Amino acid sequence: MPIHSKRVSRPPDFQPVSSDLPLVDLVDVSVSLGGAPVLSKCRLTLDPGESLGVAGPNGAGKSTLLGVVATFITPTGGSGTVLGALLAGPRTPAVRSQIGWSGHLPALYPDLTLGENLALAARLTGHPVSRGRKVLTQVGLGAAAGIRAERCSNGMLRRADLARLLIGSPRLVLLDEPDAGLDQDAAAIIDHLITRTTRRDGAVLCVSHDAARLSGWVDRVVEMREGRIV
Amino acid sequence: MKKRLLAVLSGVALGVGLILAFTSPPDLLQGDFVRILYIHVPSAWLAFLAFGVTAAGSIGWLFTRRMSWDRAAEASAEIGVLFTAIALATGMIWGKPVWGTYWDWGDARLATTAMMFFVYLGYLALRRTTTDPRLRARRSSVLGAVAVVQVPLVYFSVKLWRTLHQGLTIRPDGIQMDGAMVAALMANLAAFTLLYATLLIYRTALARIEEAAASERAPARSPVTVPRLGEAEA
Amino acid sequence: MKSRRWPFLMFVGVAVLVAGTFLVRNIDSDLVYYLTPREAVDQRSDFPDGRRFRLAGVVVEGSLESGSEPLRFQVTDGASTIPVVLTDTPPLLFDEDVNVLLDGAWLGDHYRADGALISHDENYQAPPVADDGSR
Amino acid sequence: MRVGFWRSAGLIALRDLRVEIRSGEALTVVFPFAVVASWVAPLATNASPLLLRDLAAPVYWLITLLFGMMVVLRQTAVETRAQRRALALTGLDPAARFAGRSGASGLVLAAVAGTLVIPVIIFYDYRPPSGAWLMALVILLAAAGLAMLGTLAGDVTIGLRARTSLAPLLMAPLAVPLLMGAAQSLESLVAGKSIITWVLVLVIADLGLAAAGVMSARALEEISL
Repeated sequence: MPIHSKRVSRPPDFQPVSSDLPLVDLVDVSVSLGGAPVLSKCRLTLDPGESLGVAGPNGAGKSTLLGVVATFITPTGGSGTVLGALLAGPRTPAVRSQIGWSGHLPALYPDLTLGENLALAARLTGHPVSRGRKVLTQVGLGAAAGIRAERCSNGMLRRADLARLLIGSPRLVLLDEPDAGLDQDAAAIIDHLITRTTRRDGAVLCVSHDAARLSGWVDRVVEMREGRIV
Repeated sequence: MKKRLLAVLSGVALGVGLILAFTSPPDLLQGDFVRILYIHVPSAWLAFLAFGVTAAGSIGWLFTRRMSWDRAAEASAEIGVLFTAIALATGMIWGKPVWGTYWDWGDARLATTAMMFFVYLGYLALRRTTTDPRLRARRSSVLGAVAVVQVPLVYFSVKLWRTLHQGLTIRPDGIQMDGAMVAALMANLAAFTLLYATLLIYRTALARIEEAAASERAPARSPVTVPRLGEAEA
Repeated sequence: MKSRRWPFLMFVGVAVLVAGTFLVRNIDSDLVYYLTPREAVDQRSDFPDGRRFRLAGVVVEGSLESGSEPLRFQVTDGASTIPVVLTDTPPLLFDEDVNVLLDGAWLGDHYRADGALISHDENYQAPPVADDGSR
Repeated sequence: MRVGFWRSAGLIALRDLRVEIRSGEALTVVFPFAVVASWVAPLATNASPLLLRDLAAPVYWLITLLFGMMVVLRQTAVETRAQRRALALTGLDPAARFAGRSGASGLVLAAVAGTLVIPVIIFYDYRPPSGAWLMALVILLAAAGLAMLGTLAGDVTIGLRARTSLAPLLMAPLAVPLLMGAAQSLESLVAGKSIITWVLVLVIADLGLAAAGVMSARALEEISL
């Protein structure tokens, strides 16, 4: 029963998007939920090597925008491409492995230890288990690998969640309020993540309510209000 | 206007069907009890038709993502559940005098029909739980497309297994029925099909209005504003 | 995405078809909703006295003993005929020459039923028209 | 650096089993609850020993269905949206996720159902058929089917508040072929008849559910993100 045979027809995963094409290109993207607009006619372009911050108050649609770029949320209007794939097109799943995302809640399993959590993420992306341990050490949690996630403090979980993005080298890094619950030392992880990505011709989209904080990390900050980029 | 014409037409057809149902001859064995057939069989037929349309609507939505497909799927499922219930109820009422029991547990036709009823009841329950039309369509289309496999199972159950329920009356080798009865049954089948079309059109129109109303009610601006703490205390 | 699934789906489709045809031929005899008189006689040894099974057949014309309590009659499928004693009150339309579905067990040489249902076939007939045109 | 289908399915199954063992809910909560249920039924009905023996098989399968649903649906209930999103971004094939989750639930379910035979033997004086490995095969096939069905029902109702009641409502009627196949094959086994027909019913139901799961995986993933 070959559910999975070697896929010949499939394009290679790290498709070299030529350096002058934008990694993210949204044209008049709208999202509405139950008829209420959450995003309206958003235009956004992210070029290779660029880092962009989106600032705005609660409920402005920042996380939704991030969800659209991460291919989680299907836009109800407009069009756009992410890493060369049309949004909601048949190729979106293929580009997912090149996207790194950290939401405002950590994506860790409470019943597993931090080490097991990172090991799972590493093995699912084709890295050796040791890679998981290595990134944990990088974010300063080398000694905490044996602790179950449910026993960890919020700050530790944030660090471990960011460590997920260090396993591979995603071309597109999406961060949602990444500094929430992080101390001064740990904020350097975000800095490292952003410079690492942009130096490799990737792009970063970072969302926060704190415009001043954002400008310390990214090249350019735009503001969002009531579902619009202003 | 066309909608109203269809409604009138199906009303007239139902009337004709009813008259034929009462003027057709009684059955040699069952006597007047046979007349319940003229509701029972068309209801069951509508249920099959309706669930087929639900599956078509679900698959159509999955491929095109056009909301009209989903509305048709929902409307059809509601009609289907209603007429499955009518078919079950009339079957039970018919069964008591004619078979000697309302329900028989060993009978495959009864068992599979009840199963179909419950699955589509679940389909409707699933739809009730989501308010956003697109999310609702996403959830229910998978179930709507998969659940239709039961329809042929219900229809052919009397052929596949030994049942208390009678076999197929309308078969490729002819209709096992008196001519006047066939006329009455066909008239009622046609009338019920017209009724189905009417209900489907009205229900989808209603769903369209509901969706439009929901998006009108929805706040056009962000629900979060600047806190006004000073005012509240003053 | 879809192209590499189709061998699997094809396999499932073929397997279901093959197994399905096999099932349709066998499931009936396995489920034993009811036995015909012939099967009941053939499988007499499998169903000792008291082991319940359902029996379906036609009430033999002229076999119904009027006024007897409990009711005595014979059912047949054309191949075998079995004498039946029915302890329950029969359904409304119970009569000679109708299809009955009985619930009970062997007791010696006859079938003792404590429940009866009528099963109709799919043929519907109008009563014969009398010479004067009335039914 | 894409990971193969079966490998990623295995990783997901391993994750679920590990979480299950850590939390121990199947073993310490669901299983004792199932034993209590099997003990309550005869107590409440005051049935004769002979009738109880007849009731053993149906009660066994009913409890397996109801508590199996608890086991299977719990697996989907504990996953958060953030976890699902992160998982999708590893490039995981949704069908592999379905396979892995069903596999893990199926194993837990088979373990619970297999152990439940013991209290049924004790409380109902049930005489299990002699072919123990055939019985194990039947339980395994039924558990696999229930697991796939539960995974599907859980995914369709993901994120809904009414899911704890809605998912079983969707699942129970569709479980009928599985329960029938399982119950009838055990009955035939006891009667010393061939069980091939009923095992085939189980196999067909399992294959159908596997096909449904693979085909709908993409559409269902969309809901879950």
